[in-house]
Amino acid sequence: MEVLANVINGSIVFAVALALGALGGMLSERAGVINLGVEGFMISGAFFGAIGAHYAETLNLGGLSPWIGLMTAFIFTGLFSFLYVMATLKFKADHVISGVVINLLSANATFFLVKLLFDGAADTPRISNMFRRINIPLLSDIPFLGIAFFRSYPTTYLALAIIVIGSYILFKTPIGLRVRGTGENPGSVDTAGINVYKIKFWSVMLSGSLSALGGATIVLTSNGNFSFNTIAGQGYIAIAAVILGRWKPYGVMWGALLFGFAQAIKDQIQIFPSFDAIPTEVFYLLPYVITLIALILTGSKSKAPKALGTHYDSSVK
Amino acid sequence: MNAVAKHMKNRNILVPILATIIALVFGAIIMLIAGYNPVIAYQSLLNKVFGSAYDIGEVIRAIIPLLLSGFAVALANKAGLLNIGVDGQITIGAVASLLVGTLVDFPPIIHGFTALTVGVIAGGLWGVLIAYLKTRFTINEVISSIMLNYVALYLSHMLIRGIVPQEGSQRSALIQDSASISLNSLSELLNGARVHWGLFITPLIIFGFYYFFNKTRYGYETEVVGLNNHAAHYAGIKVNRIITRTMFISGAIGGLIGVFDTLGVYKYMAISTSTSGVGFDGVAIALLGGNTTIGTTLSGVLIGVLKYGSQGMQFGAGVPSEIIGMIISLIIFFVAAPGLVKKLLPNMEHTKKEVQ
Amino acid sequence: MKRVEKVLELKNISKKFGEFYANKNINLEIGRGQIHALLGENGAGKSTLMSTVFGLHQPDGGEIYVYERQIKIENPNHAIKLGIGMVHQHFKLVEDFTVTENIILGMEPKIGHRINMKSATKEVKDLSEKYGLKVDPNSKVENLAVGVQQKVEILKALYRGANILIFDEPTAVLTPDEIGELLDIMKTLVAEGKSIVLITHKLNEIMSVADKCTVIRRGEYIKTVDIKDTDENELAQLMVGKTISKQLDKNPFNPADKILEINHLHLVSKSGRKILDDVSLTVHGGEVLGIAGVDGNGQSELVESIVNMIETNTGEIKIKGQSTKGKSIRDIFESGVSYVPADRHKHGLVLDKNISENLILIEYYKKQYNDGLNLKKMLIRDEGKQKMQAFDIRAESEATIVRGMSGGNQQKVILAREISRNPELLIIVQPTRGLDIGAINFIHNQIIRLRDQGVAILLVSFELEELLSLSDRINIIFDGKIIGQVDPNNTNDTELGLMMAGKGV
Amino acid sequence: GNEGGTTSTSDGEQASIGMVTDLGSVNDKSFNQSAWEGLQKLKEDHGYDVKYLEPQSDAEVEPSLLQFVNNKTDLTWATAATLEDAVKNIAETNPDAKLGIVDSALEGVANVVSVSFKENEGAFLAGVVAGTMTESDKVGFVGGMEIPVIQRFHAGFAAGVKAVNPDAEVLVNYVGAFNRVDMGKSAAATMYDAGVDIIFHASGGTGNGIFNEAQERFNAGKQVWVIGVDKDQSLEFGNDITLTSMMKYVDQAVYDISHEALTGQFPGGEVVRLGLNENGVGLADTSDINVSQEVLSKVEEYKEEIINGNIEVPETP
Ligand SMILES: Nc1ncnc2c1ncn2[C@@H]1O[C@H](COP(=O)(O)OP(=O)(O)OP(=O)(O)O)[C@@H](O)[C@H]1O
Ligand SMILES: Nc1ncnc2c1ncn2[C@@H]1O[C@H](COP(=O)(O)OP(=O)(O)OP(=O)(O)O)[C@@H](O)[C@H]1O
Ligand SMILES: [Mg+2]
Ligand SMILES: [Mg+2]
Repeated sequence: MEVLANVINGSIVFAVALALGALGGMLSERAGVINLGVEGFMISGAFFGAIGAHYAETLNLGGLSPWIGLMTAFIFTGLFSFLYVMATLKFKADHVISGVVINLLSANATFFLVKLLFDGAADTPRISNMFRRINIPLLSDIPFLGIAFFRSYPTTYLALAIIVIGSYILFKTPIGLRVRGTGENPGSVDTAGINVYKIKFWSVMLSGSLSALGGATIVLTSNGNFSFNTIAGQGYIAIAAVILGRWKPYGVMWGALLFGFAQAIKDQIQIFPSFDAIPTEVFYLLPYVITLIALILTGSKSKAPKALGTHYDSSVK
Repeated sequence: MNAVAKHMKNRNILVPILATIIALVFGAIIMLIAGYNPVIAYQSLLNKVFGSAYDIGEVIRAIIPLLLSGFAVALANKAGLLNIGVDGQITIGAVASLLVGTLVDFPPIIHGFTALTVGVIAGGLWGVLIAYLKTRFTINEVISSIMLNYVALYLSHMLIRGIVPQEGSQRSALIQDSASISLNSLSELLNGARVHWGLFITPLIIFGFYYFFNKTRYGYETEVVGLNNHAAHYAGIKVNRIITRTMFISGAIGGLIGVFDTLGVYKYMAISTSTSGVGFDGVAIALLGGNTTIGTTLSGVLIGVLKYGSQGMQFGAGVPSEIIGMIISLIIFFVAAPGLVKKLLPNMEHTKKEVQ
Repeated sequence: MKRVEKVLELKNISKKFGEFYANKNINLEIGRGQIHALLGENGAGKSTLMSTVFGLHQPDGGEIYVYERQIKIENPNHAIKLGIGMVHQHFKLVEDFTVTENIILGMEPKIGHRINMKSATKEVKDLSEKYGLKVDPNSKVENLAVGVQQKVEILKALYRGANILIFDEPTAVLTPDEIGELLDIMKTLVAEGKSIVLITHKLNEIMSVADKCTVIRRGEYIKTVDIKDTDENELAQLMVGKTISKQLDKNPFNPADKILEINHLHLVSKSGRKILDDVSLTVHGGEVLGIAGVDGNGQSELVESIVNMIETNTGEIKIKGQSTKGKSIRDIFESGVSYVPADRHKHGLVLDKNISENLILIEYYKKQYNDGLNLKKMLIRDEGKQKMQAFDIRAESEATIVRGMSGGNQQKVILAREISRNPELLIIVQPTRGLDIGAINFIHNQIIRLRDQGVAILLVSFELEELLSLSDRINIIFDGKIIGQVDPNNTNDTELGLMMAGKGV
Repeated sequence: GNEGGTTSTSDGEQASIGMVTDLGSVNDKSFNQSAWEGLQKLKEDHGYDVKYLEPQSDAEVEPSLLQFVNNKTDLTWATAATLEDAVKNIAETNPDAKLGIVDSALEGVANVVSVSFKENEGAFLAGVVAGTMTESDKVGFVGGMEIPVIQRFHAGFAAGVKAVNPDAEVLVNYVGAFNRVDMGKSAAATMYDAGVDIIFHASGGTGNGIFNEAQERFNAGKQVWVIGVDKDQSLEFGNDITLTSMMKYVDQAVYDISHEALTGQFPGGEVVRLGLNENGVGLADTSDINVSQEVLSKVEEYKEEIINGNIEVPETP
């Protein structure tokens, strides 16, 4: 029982980064812009999160540092988001290509910068003030649930907040209606007197920064610094979560949790000696196979925004 | 009409060329800022590429997988599929040919050929798996590809450690000499550069791609499916069958890459923590080449040269290879957004009217 | 201040696409409370002109006056603020949204941060009742018939307080009742003091509601006439620049043997709704069987099941006595069936391929077009040339990409392909939707020619005139049922209209 | 070839040493870095000209080695077992070049010296410490990948634990990656939650996650320990959580052998096996900070036993 609680707790740790990354992907796709660049945005977020927190520490900001890192990631990833906006909106480049570019560029640029800033180092200096699990008073003492849900990192609760608020904005407010409309049929949004370009612009800008929070989370809660392997495919898993979650914030959350669970469970199973017989690779396969199965079970129902990947031009009917 | 055709040609050739030049300049600027000497850097890059017979041979070895990967992706693109699962298909092709190459006893040539064929088919079937998930369960191929890449990787570890392990080493046993597809005599001429059958097979694949789409009915129906699958269905074309067929060929080409690595380059398969990433290079190359025969070929060669040369840059000028990575991504960026190139070079106005 | 009479005035408006003038020095004057028709062939420049007025693109020359004040209309938002509303030819609705969501988009009533759906829904309800535009505010647009969707478009404009309403080919997709309904709505609107620009190809509509009519041809202004002192023939001549005979002379009706036979066809949707309900019909050689019905009553499912594009639950389809069970689409085509689908862009064409490539879409795999592996490019190109000739397809060359062509010419490409396959059964849906009279006549004559040659023709259309002039028999489909059959020679719009609405019989 | 004159390659005057890393950076805080530090010390002490290359893919290894060989570099090191075959090929096609390889038992190639470490012996001592000091009788081993080198660590450690504490349980988790810090952290969390109080790792960068998890628990007032690997990791992660580290003196080995080679007696064709006896492996000098004297003296006893062959340490678990 306690074991299961721990597994859930672990699942959440993995899931949060994915969820944030996925929320970013979801947002831009809701506005009609395919986002294969999530990986790149997460890399950027991890990098800026790391150096942000590091320099904050050198300024003796102590416990504030990880928060600064989070902000740095959010803000400076705007550089890459802006590039993505330029490519996909202004220059009407193919969204998929642009995503590939973002992934390539942010990876190479950040690794290069690490070498540059920290004379040839392969990773950024480790930060001593990382986020710590906080035990929510009272709640964390509830037998099972306490361990499972209420002893987690600030970023967990941040992600949860973003999901709740995000879902509210997307489905209850005018701006949400307009964003969804843009992804479904920009023509109708335009002729309703709304600036489609503006909506896409800000959705994509924010999208990158949200995904960046995911990358930063990995650095600030688990890794403690950034190296060329900090983000190794999580961005693509996040995209899977978007599809699993059918472009809905809560759905995305469940998708991320599923994958996180598959990750956490593999550590748990492995330490039972009784499983020695099973080749370790089986455990490595688990998360991906489980995700595939989940997709098989839900896939057929998932519905992408209709105008996803198209370029809007008011003069073309 | 003729003028139009010409104009199109100019445009298609010009943009990538300009993009490359601009990107290289950007790279130089970055190097200057970072305190490296771009002249020496690019010098040593070229040196590395054309410096010796060995290097020329090795560049070819480096370019082959990139070309094949590019065409594997381009082929799928033509049918409206984004195959970013080439990495997985490479892995499966490699491990399949490895098993045949180590376990069975055949005379030379025949052994190599059998192992090659098996690897190619295995890669193809791995591609079909993606097609099946798409046609049967409507699972987006991008996602299934990514998942299957990991599955392929760990599956290969399992097979290597379980069936053809090498005692005390982090790799499989060596394949038998009879299974080797190296071109030994040529390799000697090139001071040991690892050239293999791919030298002849790759051009065949490229020509095949050209022929398939420019001449055959099968290419035609594949394009129709890619452009408008509703119309294809209305026209009585079995869309799912085309998708499956295309993914088989695409995966088979991916498998071929793995086969060349195993039987032609390494002679064994290592237990590595991640897949090669050549599949993702392929996506970039295909997109850069606009899924055309010439375009994909040129961009494959270009990226191969840059990647291989980056080692020389590190050695000669101490420039980290990430610079090359940045340059490559910039090239793709400029090609994908020709309007930007136009902005950067206003005088080139007429060459780039389109953006659509 | 004095009451303005000219609500909208265009002076010498020009619009270029590249080097090509879509509009050239066009003048237009819309008076308050008037319905002003805008008439012209496909590609004449009507939509372009009105898109300019609506701020979708900027004119390259000329001035726009709204309420006698010159104004540069920056974008749709600006146009809306000026009280201009547009009902677009291709609806601009978010199918995934409810009616209300579509209507309030951009002008959402709020409480705090959130949309006030309650009051929104109420507003929409009131509005729809006020103008007699019956729609359920809460139903999703994707589940609505085209006619209803159009009402949503109109409400969208009215909700934004539009006083100048532009309708771009509003009747192209409507049934007779719906058309009648719409025209009445327009009348109430002008009675309300609103002004309307009506783009249409249909002369009778213009005659029945318009006060004035402006004709443009190949982007140029021709003339503005008062409806009370003109007639259909004059308008037609003004539009095409030459007199055209609307007469179809066809052989006396002598049906040959059964080609198509359908018995008790049933189709039920996943949601359990009856889409086809015990449909039975037959088509003989040398006859045109017209299927009359409001869009969305099962027509498309009916034809798609004939060619096995979709599977029906029960029932039997026979072509030349052969059951089509288990046959592939290709088998069916090979058994002598041609099919002109309703949606050109979705089914009929591969827009990014050129004319000759689209002409072999169905038969590319045959010996005739390939040697087993290679396509016979030369032959294909030559055939393309010939068919462009034979079917009067207007384009630069057979290598022209279809996307840029006008709907009319796109339609001719499909017809050329389907007719030249020498079918014994021709299934043809909405053959002239959105086309001008020239194109319509051409296509109608083609259909008659085939009939006279003994081809069996199943014609599905929403245009009564078309059905009446072409059909030898007309079956009316309603709610998935064939609810009756009439003889075109002794029936009339009203009777048909009633039956199509499920009434009468 | 000529490298534009930037590299003062040894045209006679001063001897030159090259080094090719395995995938990953020369600053990986692991054996690549150790080896490089060895070379840099040589530079300081004897003014040798030293240089390294970081291949970006397996295929680039041979060209990189050859780059040095063609540059008449006097000795070229390859720093990982995975480079074995490449070294072999290059050595055979260039008989008069001198090469060395770390972590490999490549035999009988006249112009290659290979250095292999008896990790199992060092790990045994780590096991002795863990087995004696565990209070829960549960210790953990986290491995990067299930490959021979790592299995030697595993086997030695387990044997050591059993030797001093037969009823102690050794939980094992092979994470499947050498640079997924987040996975390391999750693996550690799972083990600590399962009651483990000491974890020994041989997982490269993945291990950082174990330290991070331990640190977090320490900050939360729960004492858990990590035993570092390869280098003295207490220097990086502090003494709150680092019990000791199992040293692998790659730098020293590279230093000594290189110097020998360049001063005449190149042990070509040999496999230099470095165990406890040769001081190639052992526990960090800083061990006494957290490990009591009696435990350390027990360690010394076992060390003697192993050196004089009374104890045969297994190489596979
Ligand atoms: N976005 C565009 N780019 C280039 N050419 C265009 C564009 N839109 C319209 N055209 C051209 O301008 C001309 C006028 O088009 P428009 O849509 O105004 O015709 P129309 O009168 O509305 O025809 P229809 O009756 O078929 O709707 C056509 O020849 C068309 O090819
Ligand atoms: N982007 C464009 N480029 C060139 N021509 C265009 C473009 N958009 C529309 N047109 C042309 O403008 C004219 C009017 O367009 P429209 O969409 O009204 O087609 P249509 O002829 O009315 O057929 P339908 O209304 O049935 O689609 C047509 O000739 C169409 O081909
Ligand atoms: Mg129009
Ligand atoms: Mg039209």
